[in-house]
Amino acid sequence: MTGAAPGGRASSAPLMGRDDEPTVFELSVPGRSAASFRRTDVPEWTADELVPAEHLRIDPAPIAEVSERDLVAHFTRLTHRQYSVDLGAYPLGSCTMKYNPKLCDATAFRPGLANVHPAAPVAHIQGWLELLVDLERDLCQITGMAAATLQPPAGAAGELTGLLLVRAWHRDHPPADGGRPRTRVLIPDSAHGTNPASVSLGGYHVTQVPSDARGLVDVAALRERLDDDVAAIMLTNPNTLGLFEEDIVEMAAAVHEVGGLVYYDGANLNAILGVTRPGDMGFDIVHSNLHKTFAVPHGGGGPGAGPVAVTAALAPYLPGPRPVRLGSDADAGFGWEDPERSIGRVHGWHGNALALARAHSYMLANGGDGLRRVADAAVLNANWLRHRLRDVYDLPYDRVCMHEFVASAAGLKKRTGVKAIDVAKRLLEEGFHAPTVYFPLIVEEALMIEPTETESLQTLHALAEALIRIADAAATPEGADAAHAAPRNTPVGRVDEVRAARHLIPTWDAR
Amino acid sequence: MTGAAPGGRASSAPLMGRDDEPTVFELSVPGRSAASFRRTDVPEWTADELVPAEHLRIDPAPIAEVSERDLVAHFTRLTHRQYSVDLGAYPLGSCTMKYNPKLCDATAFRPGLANVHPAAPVAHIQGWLELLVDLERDLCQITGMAAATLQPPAGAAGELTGLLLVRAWHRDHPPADGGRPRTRVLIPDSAHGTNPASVSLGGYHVTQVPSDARGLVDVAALRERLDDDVAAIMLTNPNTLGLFEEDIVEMAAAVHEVGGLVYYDGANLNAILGVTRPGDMGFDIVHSNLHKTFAVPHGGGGPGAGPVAVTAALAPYLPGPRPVRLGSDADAGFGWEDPERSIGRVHGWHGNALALARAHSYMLANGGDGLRRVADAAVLNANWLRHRLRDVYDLPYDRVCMHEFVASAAGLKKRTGVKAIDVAKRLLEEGFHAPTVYFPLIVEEALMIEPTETESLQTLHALAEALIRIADAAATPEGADAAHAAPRNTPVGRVDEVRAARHLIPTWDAR
Amino acid sequence: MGHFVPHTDAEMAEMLASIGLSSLDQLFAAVPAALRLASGLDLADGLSEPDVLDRIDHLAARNRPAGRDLVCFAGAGAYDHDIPSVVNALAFRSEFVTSYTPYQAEVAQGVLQALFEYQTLVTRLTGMEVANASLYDGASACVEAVNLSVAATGRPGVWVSRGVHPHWREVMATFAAGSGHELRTVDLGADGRTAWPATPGGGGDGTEAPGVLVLQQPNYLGCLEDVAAAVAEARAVGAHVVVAADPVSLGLLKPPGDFGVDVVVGEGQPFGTPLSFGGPYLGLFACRREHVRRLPGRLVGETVDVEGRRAYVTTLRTREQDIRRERASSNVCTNQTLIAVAFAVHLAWLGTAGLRELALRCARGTRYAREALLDLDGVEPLVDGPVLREFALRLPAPAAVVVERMAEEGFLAGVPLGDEYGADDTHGRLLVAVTERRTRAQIDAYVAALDKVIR
Amino acid sequence: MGHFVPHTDAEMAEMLASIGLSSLDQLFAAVPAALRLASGLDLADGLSEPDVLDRIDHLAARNRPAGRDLVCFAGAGAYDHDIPSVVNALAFRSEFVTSYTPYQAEVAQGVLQALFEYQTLVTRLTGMEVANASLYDGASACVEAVNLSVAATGRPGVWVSRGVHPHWREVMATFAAGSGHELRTVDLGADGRTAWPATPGGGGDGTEAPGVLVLQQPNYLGCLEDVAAAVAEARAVGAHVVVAADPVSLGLLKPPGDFGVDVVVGEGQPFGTPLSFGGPYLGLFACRREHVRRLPGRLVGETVDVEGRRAYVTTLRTREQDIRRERASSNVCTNQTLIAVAFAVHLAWLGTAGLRELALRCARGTRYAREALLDLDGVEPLVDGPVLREFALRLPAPAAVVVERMAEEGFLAGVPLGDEYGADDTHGRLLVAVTERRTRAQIDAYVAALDKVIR
Ligand SMILES: Cc1ncc(COP(=O)(O)O)c(C=O)c1O
Ligand SMILES: Cc1ncc(COP(=O)(O)O)c(C=O)c1O
Repeated sequence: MTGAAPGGRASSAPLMGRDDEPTVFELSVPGRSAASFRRTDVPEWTADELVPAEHLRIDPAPIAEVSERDLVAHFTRLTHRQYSVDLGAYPLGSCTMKYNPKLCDATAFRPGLANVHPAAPVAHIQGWLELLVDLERDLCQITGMAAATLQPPAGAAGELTGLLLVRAWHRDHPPADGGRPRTRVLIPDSAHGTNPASVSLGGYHVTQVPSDARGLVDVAALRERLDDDVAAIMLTNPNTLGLFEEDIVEMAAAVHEVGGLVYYDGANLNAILGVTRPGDMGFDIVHSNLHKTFAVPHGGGGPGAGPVAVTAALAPYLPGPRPVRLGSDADAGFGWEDPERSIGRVHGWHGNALALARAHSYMLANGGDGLRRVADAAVLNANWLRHRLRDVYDLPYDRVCMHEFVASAAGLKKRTGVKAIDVAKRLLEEGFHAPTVYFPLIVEEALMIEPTETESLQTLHALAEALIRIADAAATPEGADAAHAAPRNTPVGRVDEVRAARHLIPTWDAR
Repeated sequence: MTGAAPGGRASSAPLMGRDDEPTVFELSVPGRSAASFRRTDVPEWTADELVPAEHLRIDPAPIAEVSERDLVAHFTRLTHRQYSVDLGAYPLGSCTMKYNPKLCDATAFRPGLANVHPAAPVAHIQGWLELLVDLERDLCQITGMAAATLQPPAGAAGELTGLLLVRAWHRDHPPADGGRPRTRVLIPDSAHGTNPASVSLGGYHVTQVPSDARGLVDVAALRERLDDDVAAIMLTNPNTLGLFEEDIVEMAAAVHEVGGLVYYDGANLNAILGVTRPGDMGFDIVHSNLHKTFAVPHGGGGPGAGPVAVTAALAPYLPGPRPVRLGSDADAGFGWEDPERSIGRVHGWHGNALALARAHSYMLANGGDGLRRVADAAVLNANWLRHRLRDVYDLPYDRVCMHEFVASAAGLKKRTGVKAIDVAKRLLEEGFHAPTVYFPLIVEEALMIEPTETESLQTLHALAEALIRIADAAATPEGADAAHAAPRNTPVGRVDEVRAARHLIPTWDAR
Repeated sequence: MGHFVPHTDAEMAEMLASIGLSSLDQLFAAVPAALRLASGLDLADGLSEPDVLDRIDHLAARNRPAGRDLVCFAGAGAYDHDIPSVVNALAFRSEFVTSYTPYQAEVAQGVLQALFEYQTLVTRLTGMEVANASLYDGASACVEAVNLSVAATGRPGVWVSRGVHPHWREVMATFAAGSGHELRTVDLGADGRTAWPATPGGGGDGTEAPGVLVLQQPNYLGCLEDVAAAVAEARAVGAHVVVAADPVSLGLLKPPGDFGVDVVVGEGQPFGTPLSFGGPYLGLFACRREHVRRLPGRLVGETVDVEGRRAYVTTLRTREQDIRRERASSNVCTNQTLIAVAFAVHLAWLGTAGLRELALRCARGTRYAREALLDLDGVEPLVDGPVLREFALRLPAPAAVVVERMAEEGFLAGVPLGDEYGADDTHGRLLVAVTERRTRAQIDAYVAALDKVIR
Repeated sequence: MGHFVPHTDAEMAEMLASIGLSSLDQLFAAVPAALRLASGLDLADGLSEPDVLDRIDHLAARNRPAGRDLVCFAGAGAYDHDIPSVVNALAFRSEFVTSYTPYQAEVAQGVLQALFEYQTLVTRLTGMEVANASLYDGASACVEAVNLSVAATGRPGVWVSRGVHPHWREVMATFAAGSGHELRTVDLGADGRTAWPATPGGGGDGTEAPGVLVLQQPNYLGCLEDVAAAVAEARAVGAHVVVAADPVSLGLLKPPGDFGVDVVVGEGQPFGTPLSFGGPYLGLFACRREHVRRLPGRLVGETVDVEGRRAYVTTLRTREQDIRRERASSNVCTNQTLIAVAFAVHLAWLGTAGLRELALRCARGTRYAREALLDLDGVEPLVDGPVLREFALRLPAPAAVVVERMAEEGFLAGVPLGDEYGADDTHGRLLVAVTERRTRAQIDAYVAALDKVIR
């Protein structure tokens, strides 16, 4: 018998036992296999006959050698070691971990969508094109913009697309005096990390704008940084503190005044659906995270979709080809069109199409009224929870928030030694996913909490109780110790991150 | 706030926490709802306008009032509290808990199968009829019979169908001397409980036949019980001890001699696929448990399918309507036919059709050669495991077995006080489902173990190690105590069955 | 082939050796040589996964499923309802699909709790006190109900309304051959309701008092039965009443429990299960608590574990065949648990208001369609009683022909009614069902097509 | 509508009251009045679930998916492979689908371990040492590889073979506008391989030495490239080599790692992902260990928990944008984890022998189809090199017209090639792919149809 691990033993935590789950490589036995191939009656030439010797692999690529039964058991057990929205609340700030309706899954599995080749001729893809055109129209309506590209596969990709739009715009609108091209993009200190990273990839330099005591962009500081070297400003509104940038109109105008463009990071769009629109605030470019606001599931890290919508002035720069309705006639059909001054493709094909279809179904299901109710409930939930926690955690910006709020464990830490990360780990023990911690960077020991609209009052209540219990328990030395030792009822205990980085084991073969 | 339980809290065991999972009723909040209905534009008459007052419900039926999100979370968490083949080995003797290939699931979800109305005209169901005809043909080939009904929805239903066939046969073949109708059916003492229960429902009386020291039917005792009052004998072969009834030909002949029929309980067919056939052994009626041998998943208790195949002589008695090929021409098409002397319908429609389709895919995937390999591996696995355990557990019938074997914890119990049930519960702690316990009734402290062919050698090895560890540990008082206290790492600990029966709470409202 | 056997040939050899055998054939030494298949099974060779699915697709393509191309107005016990996506997403999770009957409760709380919730839902729907964890289908549930009632009353007479689904009555007749029950079919009146004999038993007509009366609500022709009347009749002679109730209708109708019936059975397909060519469906079974020891099949009860935590377990197991054997309340072992879970998910998704709304929408569509159809020349009601989701028509052409022609127009027009509902050479009889899926546009198109087809 | 918001109106009112507000509008007091949408969004009203799915079905019916009615011979970076049922059954379990990036490792071991296994599989396939946890698609992986190489070599010159997918080159060009990379396209020779300039940099042609050479294997025309030659050229000037490798081909071909390339990228779609109208697909990214600190995206590493149990966690996080911000190795945050899980399941299902068999079957079908097509009058090879799963033809009619006519015959004939591959007024250029799904009968029918169509 090979020393392979037993695929049929379910002793890995949590259903029974506290063992590791063996890797698929440990389950492998030479010669074992699950594969089967269809009968084709094609002549059975050998590899030697088909591939010149200098190209041919000598040994087959070592994959894994498992039975279908063991493969199924292995991955099924892995799912039992994984938290998810479908198991419970996931109040990760900035991530909008709402319930992902099953009807959107059903959409994504329709063979008439899923089995279409991306290079199929236009006559074969009329349904897809119409879907994309409809989605673009609805996104423009929601954001208050004129046109959009659906290609960017995630928020960060949308940001970079936006910055390339900024670049192309400025290329075509050089300083009247023939001066040098703009080099800087302004970003608030509360911004998400993708913003500055995208700025660099867009070929710009980051200039940080501080927040003021209100937790909003410091308008005076912003003005100080404005000159004709500024290509754009990137903002999210509500910002990452969950606060609405009340001076947004003034800020946008100020940036426009120096010839800069105003970019909207749509990660927080959920809060303002049907309430207000980035376009009306003065934004020129808006990306949306469909995997947040529009319920595309996060898939353990992706895929998402990050369409970018723009004003009419910027529309000619959008990536191409774009799906378009061919004329105003209802039967005119749909086709592709390359925008006049397109920055070019930003995706190998047409973006994360099936994710776009999911988002489209979600929007159809909600409609205008439903989306507004989403915003109402998301904001109400956040405020209710903020209220419940205000006596227990520090709330550096304790006023009506939007879809999320940022609490701080700084006081708790000072009093008890229990930090934000400990609160997070204790919350796992209580049956909830943790909030986002240590972000935004401007709040010490930040606990960024976004309940989303799909959690009920009862769930919020339980979550609040748990957070209060955690803080209360931290007051005793045993309680504080327990918090440091948390979590203890999860498939594994607290994980050694330092060791992972110091003794890097990135693959099974590197052990 | 209503006192409803929080749907978004995942603290029920096992992923995090050790709480109960609230019922869907506890998650309910008046007025909450997940439902939505399509737009139909049908006039919106009120209930009063549609239903006479004397029929109309006064209050709506109280169901549950949950959001879709909470519903999803609730049922998803329930699945985390449930063991399954897809999580690990399930060596339940007599149950043939093999891996259920995912391709068979894919079959059952084909809209062209799943959305067909059972009363659709024959022209609409040619594909279904062909599938059923093919399946019947293959089942007949496998069992060595002439024709089959696919209507019985489970093994027990098949048994009763078989007994009604017996009854109809004898009605048409009365004693030459005009004597009284036969009243008895013979059943070995090792038989499954459905056999005697079915006999009663078939209007017969059970006469039990003892097993001999070999663990086989005592042929002499059988002969003693044979006379012209015997309508039939019901046997499974291999029998429930996992042993092949070596005298089957002789036994069948003896029963035939007195005019009785010979019924095959196909629960154990897995062992002999492609090796030998009930028809060749002398059986007249054979039911198959497609949810055992042919990988229809058990669904937490069902649905299954229990087709009954018969000799040519009995074919005219089969339930109708039967799917048939209309003539020998390849394009002749398919239709329904009522057997000449049919006992009538045994199912509201055509049996568990989608389960039949699953089994058909499984047979197609395996083919004749594959099914034989199933038997080989199933029997090999059982024997390998029997060997590994022979020094640790009693093996009342320790010789080459078929697909399963029955060990006994009688010696262990005597030595340590640890019983079969304790072994079972300890095995849960070790990451395996338990074997069948206390069945068959003729073995004390029975542990009936059927590994099935889809478990690997590595899994068998781990299972053996676990069973040996359990027995070894029982030798110490602490070990024995641990066994009595098992399981301790499962979502709930040992369950109080006595209380459940004494203080019956069959519904949430009965609490 | 055998893609599902993990063993390599080397492992098989090693395993054989370790148990002292040298060939696989030796494993089967106990099988007499004469019984061994000389040349294996005469079956086709195994197919790869894609080849199997191609074959299945080939077969599926030769069916005409209900859908866009064949708009379904057929019912007769199998209904074309919308099934929300959550049903497949939840009920078909592999833990539910690939687990066995919950024999080891400690690792089966998922299935057990789901069944406990299902049982509760069935009692709430029907107004009864106890429900089991499912039976095979409506027909088998009806048989089991009769078995219970006959055993309880000690009287073998079973009076069955002709309004009970003909297939169910056939199944009852089939099984009566074993149980010895004496079935008598009771006709419907012109109002579409069962016309129970005036003096059931003990009367001048020489019949014995029945043990049980069985009726369906709404009945096979779609008409609402007078349950109270049946109960009154039965009570007069100490008989049980079994009602086969459509679960959708219970969204609007008074629950049978309110009338004091003994057993309520039903076909659970409308919640969570597609048409499925007739199976697997779901036998609903609920009864009064006093009958619980005769309950067929499995029953889940709430209890506690050793630490006092709430837990669920199958209970009153001494009724069951594996313990009681020939004296068991039923022979049922494998049931339809998974379908019961789907039922529970669908019903919970609907919720209290949604269930009512669903029933209301069916009733509205039914009325709209029925009125429009009766406006057609030559189309008449077969019976007159009030209906809910289904109704019977008399047509100027044979029903089978109408169904055939309507299929060309893109409709599954309904289910032809058998001769027992009024054989008549010049007219056809068709049972038409309208669920909440049917839009006004579809109904209008159906009516127009029928008008064309019967000319 | 809003079927996904659980709150009843009463609860909303109660919640508002408990935080001292009296209307929902007050929640938005911070939004200046001038910015408030007066009359809501101008969108259609919300639809019920079945209405949404009807609309989707309506749209889907206006597409022609690959399948029985349109047998797919198109590739060009998107391939029609058989996907075993296990992929959907496992990768799309809701724990994988509805979880976030594994920030809390203790409750994310499922995703983390799956990614660890994925990373291992990618390194085994490519012969590299480290792989990340996925990027958006092949094109974006290629861009990231170039970013890494330019940063590592400090030289902005990027020489890209014309054999790299045209869309990928377009994407590289788009992003080069920001990064300032200097792209130069290197032509293919008549043998279908990249004809690298004899003296790459420092030569007499005034070009600077490039930082990186980028080629695709097999290339866009399906031809096998000489990776060793590219590496030799690059090494001579201290440049990196990035190979965009098709993962299926790696079942038969020498892994790029064996040639000492720096980064291997690829499009992971062929394993586990249907054609999907082009997305979500999967960017494969693997490199040598020395480059790990420049690795874009997430990386999962093995470690232990406090009790010493094996555990997985995202690691070397200081490369990432949320920590390193404008100096991050990349801006990628959300990636394609779920698609990576599907890839891992499919590949593990195939296994070592199965992967080789799959590649072999593609190569066989390709050879069979290519030979038969080249036998047709007027059909010629566009280039001559050895191929594996795809090949380019010169046809006597414009490719778009051929594709259109072939669609009437039931085939998606292939993907027309752009002018850069030999513009020519009288001939068409078509790229044809043959996967293991294509039977001899389908290929024969395709050849016959093409013969008819080009006449
Ligand atoms: C505020 C903010 N901006 C941008 C992003 C980046 O989006 P993505 O992860 O889709 O690239 C995120 C997501 O984490 C975010 O929260
Ligand atoms: C030997 C034997 N006979 C009959 C049966 C009854 O089959 P079913 O549960 O399908 O009714 C079983 C199943 O448990 C069995 O093991």
